[in-house]
Amino acid sequence: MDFSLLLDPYILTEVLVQGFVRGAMYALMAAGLSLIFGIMGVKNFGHGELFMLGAYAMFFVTVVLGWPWPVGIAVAAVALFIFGMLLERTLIDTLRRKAGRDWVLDAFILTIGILVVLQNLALILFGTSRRGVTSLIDGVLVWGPVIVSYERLMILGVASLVGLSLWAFIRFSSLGKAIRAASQNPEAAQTLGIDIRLIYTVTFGIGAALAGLAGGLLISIYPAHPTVGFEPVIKSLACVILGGLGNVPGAILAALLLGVIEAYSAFFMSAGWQNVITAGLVVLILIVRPSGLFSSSKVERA
Amino acid sequence: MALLEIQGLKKQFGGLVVLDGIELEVQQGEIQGIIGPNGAGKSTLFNIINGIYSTDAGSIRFKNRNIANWSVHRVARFGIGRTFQVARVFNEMTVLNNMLVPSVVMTTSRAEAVRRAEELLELATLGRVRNNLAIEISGGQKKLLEFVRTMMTDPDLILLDEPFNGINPALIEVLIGLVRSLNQAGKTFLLISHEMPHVSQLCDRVSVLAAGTNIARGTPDEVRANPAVIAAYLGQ
Amino acid sequence: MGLEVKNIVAGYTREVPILNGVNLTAQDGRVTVILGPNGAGKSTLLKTIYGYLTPQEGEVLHDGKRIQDLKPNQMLGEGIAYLLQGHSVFPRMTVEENLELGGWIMRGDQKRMQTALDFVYARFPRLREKRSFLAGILSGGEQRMLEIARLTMTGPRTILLDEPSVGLMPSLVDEVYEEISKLKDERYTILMVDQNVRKSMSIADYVYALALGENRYEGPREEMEKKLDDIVREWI
Amino acid sequence: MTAIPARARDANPWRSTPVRVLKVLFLIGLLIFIPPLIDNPYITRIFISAVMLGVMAAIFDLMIGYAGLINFGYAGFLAVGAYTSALGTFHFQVSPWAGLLTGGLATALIGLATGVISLRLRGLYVALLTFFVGESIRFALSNSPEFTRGMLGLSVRPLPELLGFDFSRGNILAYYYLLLLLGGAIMLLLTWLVRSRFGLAFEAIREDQLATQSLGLNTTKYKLYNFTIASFLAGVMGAFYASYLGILSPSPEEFGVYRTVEILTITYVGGRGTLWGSIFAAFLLIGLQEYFRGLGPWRLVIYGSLLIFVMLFARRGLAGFKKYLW
Repeated sequence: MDFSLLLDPYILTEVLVQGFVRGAMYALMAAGLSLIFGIMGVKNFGHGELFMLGAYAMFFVTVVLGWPWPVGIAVAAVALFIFGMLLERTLIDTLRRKAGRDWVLDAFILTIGILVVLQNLALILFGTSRRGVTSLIDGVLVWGPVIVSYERLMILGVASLVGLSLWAFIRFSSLGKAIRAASQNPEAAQTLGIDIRLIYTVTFGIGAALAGLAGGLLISIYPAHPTVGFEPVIKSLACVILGGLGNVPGAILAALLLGVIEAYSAFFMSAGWQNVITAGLVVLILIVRPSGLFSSSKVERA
Repeated sequence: MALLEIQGLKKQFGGLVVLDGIELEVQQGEIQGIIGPNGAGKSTLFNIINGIYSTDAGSIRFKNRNIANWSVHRVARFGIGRTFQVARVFNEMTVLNNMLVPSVVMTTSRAEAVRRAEELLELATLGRVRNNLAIEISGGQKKLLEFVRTMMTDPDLILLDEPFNGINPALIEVLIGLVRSLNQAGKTFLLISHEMPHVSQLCDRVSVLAAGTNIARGTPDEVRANPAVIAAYLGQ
Repeated sequence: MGLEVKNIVAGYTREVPILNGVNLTAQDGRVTVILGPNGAGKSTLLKTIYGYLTPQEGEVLHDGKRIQDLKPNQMLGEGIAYLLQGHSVFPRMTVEENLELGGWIMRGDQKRMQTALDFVYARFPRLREKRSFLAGILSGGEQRMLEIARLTMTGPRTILLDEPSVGLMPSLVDEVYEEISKLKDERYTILMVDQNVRKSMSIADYVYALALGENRYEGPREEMEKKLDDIVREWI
Repeated sequence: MTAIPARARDANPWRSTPVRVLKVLFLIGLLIFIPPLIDNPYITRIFISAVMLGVMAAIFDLMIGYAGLINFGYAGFLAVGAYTSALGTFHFQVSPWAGLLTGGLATALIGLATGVISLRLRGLYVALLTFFVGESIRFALSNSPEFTRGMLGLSVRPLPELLGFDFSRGNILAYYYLLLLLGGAIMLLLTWLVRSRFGLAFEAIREDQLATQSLGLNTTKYKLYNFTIASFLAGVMGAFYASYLGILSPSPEEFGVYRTVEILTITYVGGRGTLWGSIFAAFLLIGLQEYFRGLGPWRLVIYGSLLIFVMLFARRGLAGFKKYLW
């Protein structure tokens, strides 16, 4: 192994861009997962299927209808926002009223059921073939030794924009403040007139929209097929744990870190061993620091 | 020599001092009550004796050993049983199986354990519901079940945390009868309660806790007449 | 008018009601204090009024309107604010955000929100100084100020207070009652549950003493003050 | 002392003890005689799948249903048993019969280690930790093709002849009866375990750890017993699975999350905390799957919907219907 290769600017940019694109996908997924967990205590194992549905929505809009890609991304996000709210109101809300003290674990199992159903419905409706596009935008940016495709720049751009908007929404909008309030002290939030059930529904919708958006955005790299959500959900689950359960900025940071680590380690080992590294890292974190890498507070072990 | 002797016990959570130098002694064979206004630190005291919380300072001598900071199960095996303010029964187990859980770590035979359990259930008027799931019985019955379940470990000292809370008058009579007869059989009790009539009925001595310290001790009548106690209940 | 509670029966389970027919009236613009020993049902009463518990029997009227079928999050819209027992600030949000959330139900109206903020800051200059601090790093006393200030953001007519001084260091308790008496001067209707008998009596207009989920004593402050020692003696 | 409720329940003659014994004997009879009588390898394979997955689900239930510990990397644990046995034969000529034991022991070791590192965690965190442990195992297997042949697939020798019984691959009835013996032994062991003092300890831990400790039980110790015993049995089943299947590959369907979900669904549909419910649920679900084979992925949709339905509306699973069916 020639380590000096890594300092080569061509390779370095390639690795970093590759890493950030992956990281962006993990971040979009992990932000939604973490948001949903932080506020509702639901670890959504079916989050990858929302990614998958986003990818199909994107394919439908851009390839079947032939509309421009920004419309596709918007449609993916909005469709999944609505779908997510429906899922919450019909299934998760019902469970909340029935489960009592086992709620967190039972909600996790419920989302597994959702995963199985959605994945196989997709198989029935769309078949096994991969439906993607070669690229949403053609061309490459050449800047000195650095060569990056416009497509990847677009992905990074859109992901950053969405990340920023999410941050601004949670930080500044009144609904965003209500969501934060509900996560910090639901009982007090209720006394201020905030409808907690509505907050839960909207939160799940937002998480689903982020997953759908990620699925649409990355369609050229991950073409739509029924099991496309598997890798993103596992990796984003890892990021959520690394970042600290319910800590959205932590999850995003962990996602970018993981993306770059994976891109780098692609130089040293096969993709298979990367997965072992990721899983091993998560196990290690859960053992030594269950509150995650970026959290100062002690974790509630529920 | 007292059965339980607590000296200089201190505990803080964050910056808030909850227990500030508690002194307490419980003699073998007595029934002692602990009363005090809300936030006096009564339940915290039990949780520390029981091993749930660590201590910041002080000693807890029980049967001549300092049991401060022992693990919960070790304290239990060394002879301290307890109940909780809200009864912690095993909801999805039958009443009888609730009773048999302590026998897991005892040397008695299963048949012997079942016999003892049924005897205690009868005394607690729970014989009829022994095959029901614990979740199906009333709140008062749960409190009684929790109490007799503790008795299965054959403890020397039993800590009762608000035993009369949320339980109907008939069951209170049962409970008081049980405590009395077990006491006559040599068991020692320390109980937290705000229901003074029952405390007076049962207890030889009462300790008053307020703001994390003990401010008075004596017979129920002495305590009731103590101006410092009334002042504590009136607040500052 | 004010707040009227008529013959309320309520509890966490049907079989053991905590409140067994409580009656009380909080007069408009007055401070009404509810006293009682632990377990008398004081906090449960506030929770029932605020819609956390549905009464099995009885009525709750606010300015003549039946409110017992409303949910907690609809109460502020009816002009009733509620200070929960214990900490209720949002610790990882700034002081100003906490206040804005106090005005959540008027979120569409930027002008009204600003007026409310200005008003609150004028009342609590210390909160203005610390407006951009996270609420979690404020001192215990400041957090309680913030909670009280937050209650007034929407200009409610009635305020329910559950143990406003519990868990505070003794030195801060006076400040809290000073704030409450300011609220009294501003003619809010206040219904307060309190352990700190003397302090709450000092600002009360009318006092109820509950026992075992029922009315025990009631009367204007002056009248009740004379009986205070006797009332408290019943608790111990 | 009279136990009125219990007596009242027994008043129904269909629920009296002798009738129950007959019903159990009848079901066992069906298990023993249907496959040879029908004598159709397809039916026999369905029976094998159902019994095997049912027993695996009952072992899973020992953890989740009795002690409240979820092993969401369960399929990875089965893989340890399967691969230990198969690799032992492949590389070191260990008899596959001994492999049943080595598979179990290796998995017990992994289970003990996982138990130790997950002790501080609860509920969801145990699920996440075990999930990633399971995935690590699977990835490690697929990434060491020089030793495990990875995704190429490891062929496993059939069980050698024992006591005159022929276990060549064609003779699946022999595998079926071996499974009935092995599975029966495991089920009896599990039943004994949950009815013993251990079972009481496990259930108490599931219900309330602090109350359990306050009664003098060292909850840590019993959690480790639970996890280790369940892992040992899972390893034995994994080793049997390897011999029966003949070829192993660490795919997600075989030893990954899909297999875990399949087993978990059987456990939940059978009813948490009811060992024998898992066997009934396995026959129901495997039966449904086969019945709807023509429907392709629809059968998995039914699978998932059933899990959702159980979580929302029939929270005790089939066991909740026991009074109507049994």
